[in-house]
This record gives sequence, C-alpha cells and structure tokens, in this order.
Amino acid sequence: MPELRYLKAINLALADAMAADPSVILIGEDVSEAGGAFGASRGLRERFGAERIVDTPISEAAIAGAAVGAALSGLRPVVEIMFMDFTTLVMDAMVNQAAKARFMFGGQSSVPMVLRTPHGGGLGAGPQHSQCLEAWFAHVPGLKVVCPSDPASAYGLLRAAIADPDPVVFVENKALYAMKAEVPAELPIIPLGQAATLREGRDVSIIAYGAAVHTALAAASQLAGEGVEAEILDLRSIQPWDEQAVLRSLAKTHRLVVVHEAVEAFGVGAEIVARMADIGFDELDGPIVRVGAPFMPVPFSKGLETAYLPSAERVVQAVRRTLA
Amino acid sequence: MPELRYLKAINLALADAMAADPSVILIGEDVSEAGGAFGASRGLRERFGAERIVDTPISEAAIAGAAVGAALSGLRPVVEIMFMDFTTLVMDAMVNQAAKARFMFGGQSSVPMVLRTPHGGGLGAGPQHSQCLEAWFAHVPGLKVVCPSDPASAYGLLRAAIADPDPVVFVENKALYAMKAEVPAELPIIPLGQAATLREGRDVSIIAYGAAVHTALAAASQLAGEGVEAEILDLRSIQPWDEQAVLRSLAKTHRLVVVHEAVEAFGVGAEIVARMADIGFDELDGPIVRVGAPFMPVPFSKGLETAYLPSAERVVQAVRRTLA
Amino acid sequence: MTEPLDPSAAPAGHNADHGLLALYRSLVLIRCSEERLSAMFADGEVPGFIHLSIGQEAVSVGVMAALTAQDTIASTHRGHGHAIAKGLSLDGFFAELLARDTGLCRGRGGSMHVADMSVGMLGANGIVGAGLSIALGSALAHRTQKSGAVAVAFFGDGALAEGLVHECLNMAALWRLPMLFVCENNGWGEFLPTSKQLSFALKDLAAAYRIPHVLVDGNDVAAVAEAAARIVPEVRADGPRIIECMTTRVRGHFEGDAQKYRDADDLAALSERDPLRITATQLVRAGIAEDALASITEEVKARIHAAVEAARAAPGPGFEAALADVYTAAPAGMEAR
Amino acid sequence: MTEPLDPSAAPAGHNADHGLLALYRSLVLIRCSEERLSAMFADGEVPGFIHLSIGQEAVSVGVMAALTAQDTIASTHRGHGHAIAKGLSLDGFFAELLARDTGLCRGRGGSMHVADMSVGMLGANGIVGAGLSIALGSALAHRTQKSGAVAVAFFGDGALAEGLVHECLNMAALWRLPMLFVCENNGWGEFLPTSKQLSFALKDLAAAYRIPHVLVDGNDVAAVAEAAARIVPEVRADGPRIIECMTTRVRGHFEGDAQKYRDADDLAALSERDPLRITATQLVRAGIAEDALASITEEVKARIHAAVEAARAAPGPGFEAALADVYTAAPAGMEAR
Ligand SMILES: Cc1ncc(C[n+]2csc(CCOP(=O)(O)OP(=O)(O)O)c2C)c(N)n1
Ligand SMILES: Cc1ncc(C[n+]2csc(CCOP(=O)(O)OP(=O)(O)O)c2C)c(N)n1
Ligand SMILES: [Mg+2]
Ligand SMILES: [Mg+2]
Repeated sequence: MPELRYLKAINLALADAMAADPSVILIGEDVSEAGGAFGASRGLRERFGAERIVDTPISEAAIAGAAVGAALSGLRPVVEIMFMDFTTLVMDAMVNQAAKARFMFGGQSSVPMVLRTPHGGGLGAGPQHSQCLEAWFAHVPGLKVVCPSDPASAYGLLRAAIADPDPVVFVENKALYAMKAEVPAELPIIPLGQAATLREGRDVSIIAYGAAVHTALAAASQLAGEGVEAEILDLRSIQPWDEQAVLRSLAKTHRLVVVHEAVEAFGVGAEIVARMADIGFDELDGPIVRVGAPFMPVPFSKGLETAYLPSAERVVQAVRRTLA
Repeated sequence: MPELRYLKAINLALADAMAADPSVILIGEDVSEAGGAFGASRGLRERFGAERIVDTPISEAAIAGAAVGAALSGLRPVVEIMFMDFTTLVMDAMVNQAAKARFMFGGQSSVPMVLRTPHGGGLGAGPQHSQCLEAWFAHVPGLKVVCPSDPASAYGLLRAAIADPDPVVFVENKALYAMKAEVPAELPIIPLGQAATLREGRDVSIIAYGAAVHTALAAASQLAGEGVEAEILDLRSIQPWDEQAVLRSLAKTHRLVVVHEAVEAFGVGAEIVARMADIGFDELDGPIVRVGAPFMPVPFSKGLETAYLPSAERVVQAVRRTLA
Repeated sequence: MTEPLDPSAAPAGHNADHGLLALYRSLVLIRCSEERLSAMFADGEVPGFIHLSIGQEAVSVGVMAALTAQDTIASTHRGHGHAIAKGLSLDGFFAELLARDTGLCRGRGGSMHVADMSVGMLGANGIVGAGLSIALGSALAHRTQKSGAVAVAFFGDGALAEGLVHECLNMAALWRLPMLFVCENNGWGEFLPTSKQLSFALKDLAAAYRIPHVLVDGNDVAAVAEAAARIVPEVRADGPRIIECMTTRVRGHFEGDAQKYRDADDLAALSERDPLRITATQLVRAGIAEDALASITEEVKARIHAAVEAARAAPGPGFEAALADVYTAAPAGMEAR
Repeated sequence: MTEPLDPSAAPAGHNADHGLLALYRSLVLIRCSEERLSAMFADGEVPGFIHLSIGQEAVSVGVMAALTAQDTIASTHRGHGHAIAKGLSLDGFFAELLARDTGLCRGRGGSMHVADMSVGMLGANGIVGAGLSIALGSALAHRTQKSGAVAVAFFGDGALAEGLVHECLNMAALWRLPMLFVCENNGWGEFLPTSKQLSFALKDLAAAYRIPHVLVDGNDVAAVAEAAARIVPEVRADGPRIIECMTTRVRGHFEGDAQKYRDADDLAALSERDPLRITATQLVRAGIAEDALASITEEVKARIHAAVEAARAAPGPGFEAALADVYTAAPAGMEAR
C-alpha cells in the first residue's frame, strides 16, 4: 500500500474534485500563487488556472459571503480560512446566509460550498491560532461539520464534502498535516455522517475525532496492557454524527468516554454524552466521562500547551474512572 | 410589592449602574437618541448625556472591538447588539480579544464590558432575528454568560454583570420584554453563577433559563395535577453555571430534564446533561431528557414557530419519559 | 411612451418594454402591493417585521429595466420593490408574506427573506450589508462561467458603515467583476439620519476604489432607467459601477414606526418627491390620458386582490416539510444524513 | 544631534530626548533584539510564529517619540518594534518570547501577544485589523475621560482589506476621536504583493473619510519623527490623522520564510533602504563619530544579552496560575465564580 501524508491527501482531494467537476473553485488568502499557507493547494494553480484558484485580499467575511453567492449561482466554492480562529470573521456568512438559505427560501436552492480550516494546538501558535471551534458550527441547523483523523479519511471525506449539496465546515487538525499513513491505491470517497470503528473492544467505548483519535488509540494500547479492551470509534463527521454507531458500541461495552481536543465545556462531546444519557441510559453501567481541554485559552508556552492538550494518560484515567 | 416590566428592569439597571459609576457608558445602534431599538435605554441620554450614551453607525464589529479597547483603557462599556443573530459580526472582538486579553496578557488587565443582546422567537421575526446562540459564548474561556428569566433577576444580574471585571454576554429574551411581575421595593444585585430554585419538588428536577423557565413552570403546574412534583431551577447564569445546585436537586429527585429555547443539539443543555451524566451518575434513576428547539432555523410562520418553540406539553412528555 | 397598455404584460424587467408607461405600471404594482401589505399589517394579518419601500420604488423599477433574466440581484431588509421589479411571482410573494405553504419560501422566510431563484432574485436579507457579498460571489460565478450576466447588490446608505461593504467594493474593483452596486440613499438608517452615521460620501469612496459612480434622482424612474441602461452594459463589459440613488423613506423604518423623530415639514414635503406622482406627471405631459393611468392602478389592484385572495385560501406550511428542507436530500449513493 | 550618549537612557519615547542619536539607539535596540530572536528561533529556542519588523523599525521609533506614557497603542502580529519603542520592559519581552513565567504575559501569549499595559501598549494582535478597533475604543475612553491622551493604531497595508479597518476610519472621523492611524506599507501581505490585494491607495481612502493623510519615508526615522511630532498634537486637539509609512519587509512574512517568491534584485536592494544605515549616515554626516554608533550597538547588545540570560534562567509558567487568570478574581462579595 502506498503511503500518503494528510496534507497531501487534502491536496489530492482538491485536485480530483476540481478535475471531476469544473464548477469547483478554490478561494482564499494565499491559496493560489503560494499554494496555501500550509500548502494544501500547491500545484493546483498550475493545473487548473488562476480563474479557478483565486487569491483573495485579507477579507474573510467577504470571501465566505462570496462563496455563498457563488454557490447560489452555480459554482461549488471551496473556501480556505487560514486558521479556525479566523472563522470568527465568517460567522454571519456561514450561519445567517449559507446555513439558512435552503430552508429560508423554501427549498428553492442549495448552497454547495465547503469551508476548509485548520484547528488545533501543538505548534506553539498561541491563543489566537490554535482554537477548536467546531461545536459552534455543529449547533447551527443547515451546516454539516467534518473532522478527519488520517490521510485516507481526509481524502475521502473532503471528496464527499465537496460533492455534498449543503454547506460543509471541513476541519483539519494542523498537527496532523505532517502525518503519514498507508492508504489504499484507490482512495474511496467516504460518506459523511458515518463513524469508523478503529479498534474493537468489549470493556469501554471511546469516541473521538480528529487528532484526539490518536490519543484514544494510544490510551487503548496502554489499557490493553492492563487487560482493559477499549473500542475506539472515529466519529469523522460531527454534524451529522453517527448516533447509531455510538449507541451500538455502548450497547456492547456499557461504558463511554468521549475525547476531543476542543475545550470540554460546551464542546462537541457534551452533545454525544447528552444523547447517550438519554437514548442510551439503560445501557450505561458507569458515569460517562469526557476528556477535553480545560477551560482556558490555548497557551503559548510548550509546557503549558502540553499540559493543556488532552493526553493518553488522561484518557486512561477517564476509562479507569468509568470502570471503577 | 411594586410591579415592574422586564424591559423597564433592564432600563433601571442601566440607569442605576451609570449613576453609581461614571466609567459606565452605553454604546450601540440607536441606543441614544432613540433610546434603543426595544427601548432599553430610553431616557438615559437625557439623564447622562450623549457622551455616555453613544449612538453608533451600523458597524457591529467595530462597536464590540471598541468596547474591548475602552475597557482596557478604564471605561466599563455596555454594548447593545440589536438582535443576538447579529452577534455573528462580533465574534472576533468577543472571542479573540475580550475573552482572551486577561489570560493572554498574563493577568495584566481585565476587560470589564457587557454585551447585551436579545435572543428568542415568538415575534414572527424569522430565521435571522430569533436565534438563541448563547452556547457559542459559553464554550469560550474568558467569557461569562447570563440569561435572566424575570424582571427582578434581569435587574439584579445586569447590575452584577456591569460590576463584574470580566466580559459578560448578557442575553435577554425579547418575548419577555413585556413581562410584568412583582418585585421587591429595593431591587438587590444578584451574583453571577448562582441558580435559583423557583419551585420545590421531589420527583424530578427541571433545569431551565430565560423564557423556558416559564415553560417549565407551566409544565410543573400541569404535572402537579398528575401527582408529579417537579423542582424547578432557574439557571440564571450559563457560564459559569451552578453545578452544585443542579447536583443537589438531582440528588433529591434522581430525575433530570433540561429545557431551553435554543436548538437542542449542541446547546447549553448538552453541557448540563453531560456534567450530570458524569458527576451525578450515581444519582440518576432514569434517562436525562432535554427539551429544546428542533434542528432547524427559526421559521417565520406563526404555526411553524409555535410548533418549533419548546412547549409545556413537550416538557411534560419529557418528564413522563424519565419517570417511565 | 405611447404604447398601448397591455394588462397581461409582466412587470418591467426581462425583455419587457422599457417605455415609461411600462415602468409606471411596475411602480404602481410595487406601491399598491405595499399599501395592501401595510393595511393587512395594521389588521394583524401580516406578521413579523415589515419594511416598506414606498417612496423608493423608482430605484427598483429603473434598475431592473436594464437587467435580463440571467442577471442576479441580492437585496435588503427593504426588498419588496426589488423582488417585484425583478419579476418574482406575485402570488408567491403575497403567499409568503401571509406565511402560506404556497409562498415563495413556503412561509419560512417572510418579508425579510423573499427570494425567487427562478428570476435571479437571490433573496432579501435581514443582515445589513450581507447582500453585497452574495452579489459579489454571484458576479464571480457569472465571470467564471462566462455567462455574460451581471450581479446587482442593492443596499441602503446606512449599510455603508458595515465593513463588509468595503471588502466587497475592494474585491469587485480588484477583480473587475460584473457587479453593479446600487445604493438607495434615503438619508436614514433606522431612527438616526445617516449624516450622524457616516463621515464620508459614497462618491468619494467610489473615487478611492476607482469605481465609476453616478448620482441619480432615485425618485425619477426615467432617470434611474436611463442611468441603468447606460451603465449595466459597462458593468457587463468592463467591471463594477456604482449607482447612488437619492430617494425618500416615506413610511418610517418599519411598519408601526410613527417617525416622531422626524421633522413634520420634511415628512409633509415627501409627497412632492413621490415617484409615482413624478412619473405620472411626465406621462400626462407626454400625452397619456389620466384615465389610462387610473386604469393601470385598477388593473394592478385587481391583480393584487387575486394574489391576496389566493394566499388567504392557501394552506399554512407543514412542519415536517420544513424540517426536511434544512438540508438538501443527499445525492444518490451518498446518504450524507 | 550632538548630545552625549547616555547609556542608561530609556529607549526613545516618554519624555525622552528626541534627538536623532536617541532615536538611533532605539532603532538599534529593536534591530539587535530581533536579530537575537531570529538566531534563537533558528536554534529552536524561540517557539511559535515570529514576525520580525527588521527594516521597519523607524516607523515604531519615529511615531513613539511623539507619544507620552499616557498615550496608548494597539499593535499587530509584527509588533516587536512597537512594543520596544513604547518602552515595554525588555526583560519581560525576552522572557515572554522564551515562554517564561517572568514574561510580560507569563508565557501565555508569545510574540503575537506581547503587551505592557503599564506603558500603554495594549497588545500585539494575531488577528489582522483587530488592533484598530481596540485603539478606537481606547481613543473613545481617552476622550470620555478627558485625559488628553491619544490612541495609536499600527497596521499593515494588507490589513486595509479588512472591513473592520473601514468601520474604524468612519467612526474615528465621525466622532473626531484622538486616534492616530499608522499604516506600515511594506508592499506585502504574507506571500502576495498588496498591489494584488488592494484596488485603492490609502491616500484616496483618507480623502474620502476626510481624515488628513501624510505619506512619509518609513525607513527614515527623522522623517517619521518629524511627521509624528507635527501630527500627534493635531490628533490631540482636532481628531484623527493618518500617517502612511512606506517601508520594507526584509525577513519575509515570518521567520522561516525564504521569500522565494520575491525578486532577488529587489531583495538585494533592500539594504540601501535600511533604516539603521540611513540614520547612521545622517549622524555621521552631522559629526557623530562612527565609534560612538558602534558603542551604542555594543551597549544595546549587552543589555539584550542580560535580558536573554535572565529569561533563560527564569522558570517556566505554572499551569494553575494560568488557569486562575482566565478570569479576574470576582470583586468582594460577588463570588461570580
Ligand atoms: C447587521 C445588522 N445590523 C443592524 C440591523 C438592524 N437594522 C435593520 S435595517 C437598519 C438600517 C439600515 O439602514 P439603510 O442601510 O440605510 O437601509 P434603509 O432602512 O434606510 O432602507 C438596521 C440598523 C440589521 N438588520 N443587521
Ligand atoms: C484575520 C486574519 N486573517 C489572516 C491572517 C493571517 N495573516 C497574518 S499576517 C497577514 C498579512 C498581513 O499583511 P499586512 O497587514 O500588510 O502586515 P505585514 O505582515 O506586511 O506587516 C496575514 C494574512 C490573520 N492573522 N488574521
Ligand atoms: Mg437608509
Ligand atoms: Mg504589509
């Protein structure tokens, strides 16, 4: 099996989507001549032309708003917002325009656009360049939210997101960009809304997405040494998320831990827990424990940031707590 | 006891805060000459002068950003954003600036500002003038979030919010503006972060905030007729929220229902449920059930909107479900 | 100017006769529609927030006369005139304002969100300034698709304070997009004169962005139509332009606004600048019989009456259908939900 | 121009001697500090994203020479020069960039967030354009408090595309706030020339907002200081002004940027516009001995060395203390948390 980097998987998905559909365009700051701040669109301008890979001024609100207008007029724009922290500037376009257009216009239109943006810490980028804000978007009816954990799912989910008729917020963990993994020679498109079981286990279900999937896997290895078999689900899509898969796993293990890099309080994990505390209540044999970031901005110092980010050790402790 | 309207309570709190502290200023669109789009600042310009009640251009981002700068420079600005839906335009100022300044500058500064904004439906105002977005702000370390349910708490909490050294998002349910209730002659300041028990009961705890408190109270009356005694907690503060009070009530009733007007999925209720499914797990005798808005934008038609908004009937059903 | 009145004619717009009488008919259609809405609002039959464009109709009618069906527009909270002039379904319009399932938005949007994609009307908008970026993107799509179409953004003078407007001016100019900016300068943003909100004139801003700007009497439909007819082809061929229309907000910010904050004399003087009166005078001077004008009004009222009655008879929207339209059905094989 | 060198002098700024030699010293302090940071970044000792202002120091030094300690500034991602020129603690600066508990931000902010409230430095900023609204609010506070202070916003040419900037220009002009806009026009926004990002010149925008605008050679500290000395009192007395400084981004967008996208000749030519060289030449021409300049550099380096060593010796920040600073302690009796 060939190896592929996460960033290259994004690049390939963009290229294949643009080759497959001439209405796909890419728009954002430094996406064209520079090939993207992180290099996600490298080489695409040469291949598809500057008309389809559009460098913009530093005007996030207008970029996202223009994507809505372009999507209503026949294009499939893929917007890049350089850091998820800057999505603070596109909330109106995404929430009041993109998310609502279909519903609010009585089903007359779809808004096939994707907003790609990297979240996450680990780079010492500090409080305004590291946030995980996906819970905001997941709370907004009309938006879909995706967050892949590895190269193959990054490719497959991005293809699905671009093909999707509705607006999708596509979140990439920037600490994963350099990650390399084996992938099938033919990369499949992966439907939105489906979780993947990455590890089977009977004792506890650990639900994660994005970079936290790897934290969960590391915890599972450690737990296996203690005789605890954890089942790991990679959520992949956050909105919609695969409620049935989580429920099935819970029905098997009767214990639940949810892990993500975002701040724990009012984060994505809260919804998963809340659903399971309702529809999965009868299956529960212990408290549902979340592992997320503490309630503070992402700090700059390496030492603080390491203490801040969810660790395998904290996941192990969470599992022990629900098994206790 | 005198009677007071909710809107008038806001007005009084603003007036008393301005009288008590010359550094308090009010800033927003139409707040000064017109006295506020809903009338919250009526009469204040006459009393405190145009220098302290500042009409602005239609520039939400700059208004909120300016409040941060003013707060860092010795004022206590109270910003009015006309509809919570328009807070989509102030996310950067609130999240990347106001919320983080204290932490990110090493504790050098506080940002004593309040952002007042009305949320909620019931007025046929449609998808862009009715949203309840408080869960976004509650997810942001550094912000406080408050949502009063009646005139006395609107007064007391707004006074506390303005006196608070940190940035507070103060959410008013616009359908409550006309609500009249008896209040004590001396209106007390009410500390942030404390829930109020509005009704004692032994069978189920219903947690709510804002307008949903009244839905919960109506449901409790109906349930009393069926012999079910519901305990009602008005959360009042959403960030921080009174975890201990909720846990105490749960420990008494062993059943939990959480109600709010915001969209259920990824809403404030998710966090409350998730906490209780962890630290309160041993107290639970039934599933935790949420009642919130369905996953759709707030519709315009009265019929749709009525079906959309959480009703006492739905709360009653939720209670029956957790008791079943 | 002397063509016979065709009662079945579509409102001025796509391929319609651009003669002044046709424009007048369109003015009357907007006016009578809004007066009807105003009355129904007062009766409690029209819910929500209603912002009428009475006094500003000539902007919509004059600009739309220069557009084709392929051209797109993005509108504002005060969007009835734009929508009607662009030729959206009148039945669908009234049904929407009465919150019926037969409404253009199936009763989910209301006045602030009327849209008709089939005529390139990309929606009224409840967010001041937001329509500009939607038009910007639509213009980008037109250019990418080499369709030859233009996109038009309507916005008020108060909107000029929103940063997004400037981002759009810059990008449209930078990329020379086929985008027309139409400012409806009525001197007010809600309850405050825009002279207390803006430190600049749009003309000077346009000069900075090097976007050609013309100022027209927005209450004289002939003047607006003449300017639009001249400028829209420039937009198609050469890139962005701005038309600033000086106009009059007659009914206050929204229905129910008694405008106590306005000078009584100023308000009284508005009738002299009434777009219908101005155009009627021109027509009569050009030899059209007053009766002909009156009969236009009668026909239009009959048309509106029919639309209102149809709307009243129509069913309300269904909740399940609404829920099903939050997302598009996933494409075959994808099962995204 | 001939005053003796006082090694203990604070960097140019508050009540400091504004003579050219003092300005030169401040230029050297910024330059040597950033060169030191650059070397430590290359060694992996300075983490995160580092945007150096090498080639732009004269803007910071020239403007700050006209300010008092009460005046406030809001800065950008490229904020080291602003911070140092405003007189923030050099020890605290290096400790912050090395992520120490003794850092001005206790290691929580880093390069993009250095701030020193005690000298009115309201923070670098990771969000392009955000500093302008913070300065706007600070200016509003100065006016409300009748303190006589001014607020200064620094921003790059690329930031001019952000809508927020326009909102602030409008509001500052409308309210005639004591706010100075300082644009550092280095011709670039990240990896793209701003000529491909902007369709307008700031000068023309200023004209539209009726804010007086001057263009200065941002690499000539004497020219910047002269302009600032003239204009800051105007801001204090009369309201907003814009100083646009034409300057040069030497080290690329951030450390690690090899600038392959730039013309090699253009890059090579930058040394001719080097602010330190320009000022040194002026000083030598005015009779200052080259040795005197060299000894300034030595002293400054020694000062920096001490700051770096102190930072290295300092402890890292504590997690619990960080957590405790997310909120201010609630005022007595309020127990907000
Ligand atoms: C972003 C945003 N801010 C504020 C409002 C409230 N609002 C609605 S219309 C309006 C005034 C708009 O003035 P202008 O653009 O001149 O349009 P006009 O009403 O005069 O037609 C305001 C402030 C809004 N809808 N959206
Ligand atoms: C809102 C926002 N968008 C994008 C960025 C990424 N970014 C950082 S600096 C920069 C270029 C800024 O150019 P300019 O304002 O000219 O400043 P310069 O770097 O030239 O000093 C960009 C796009 C950001 N930090 N914030
Ligand atoms: Mg107006
Ligand atoms: Mg620049």
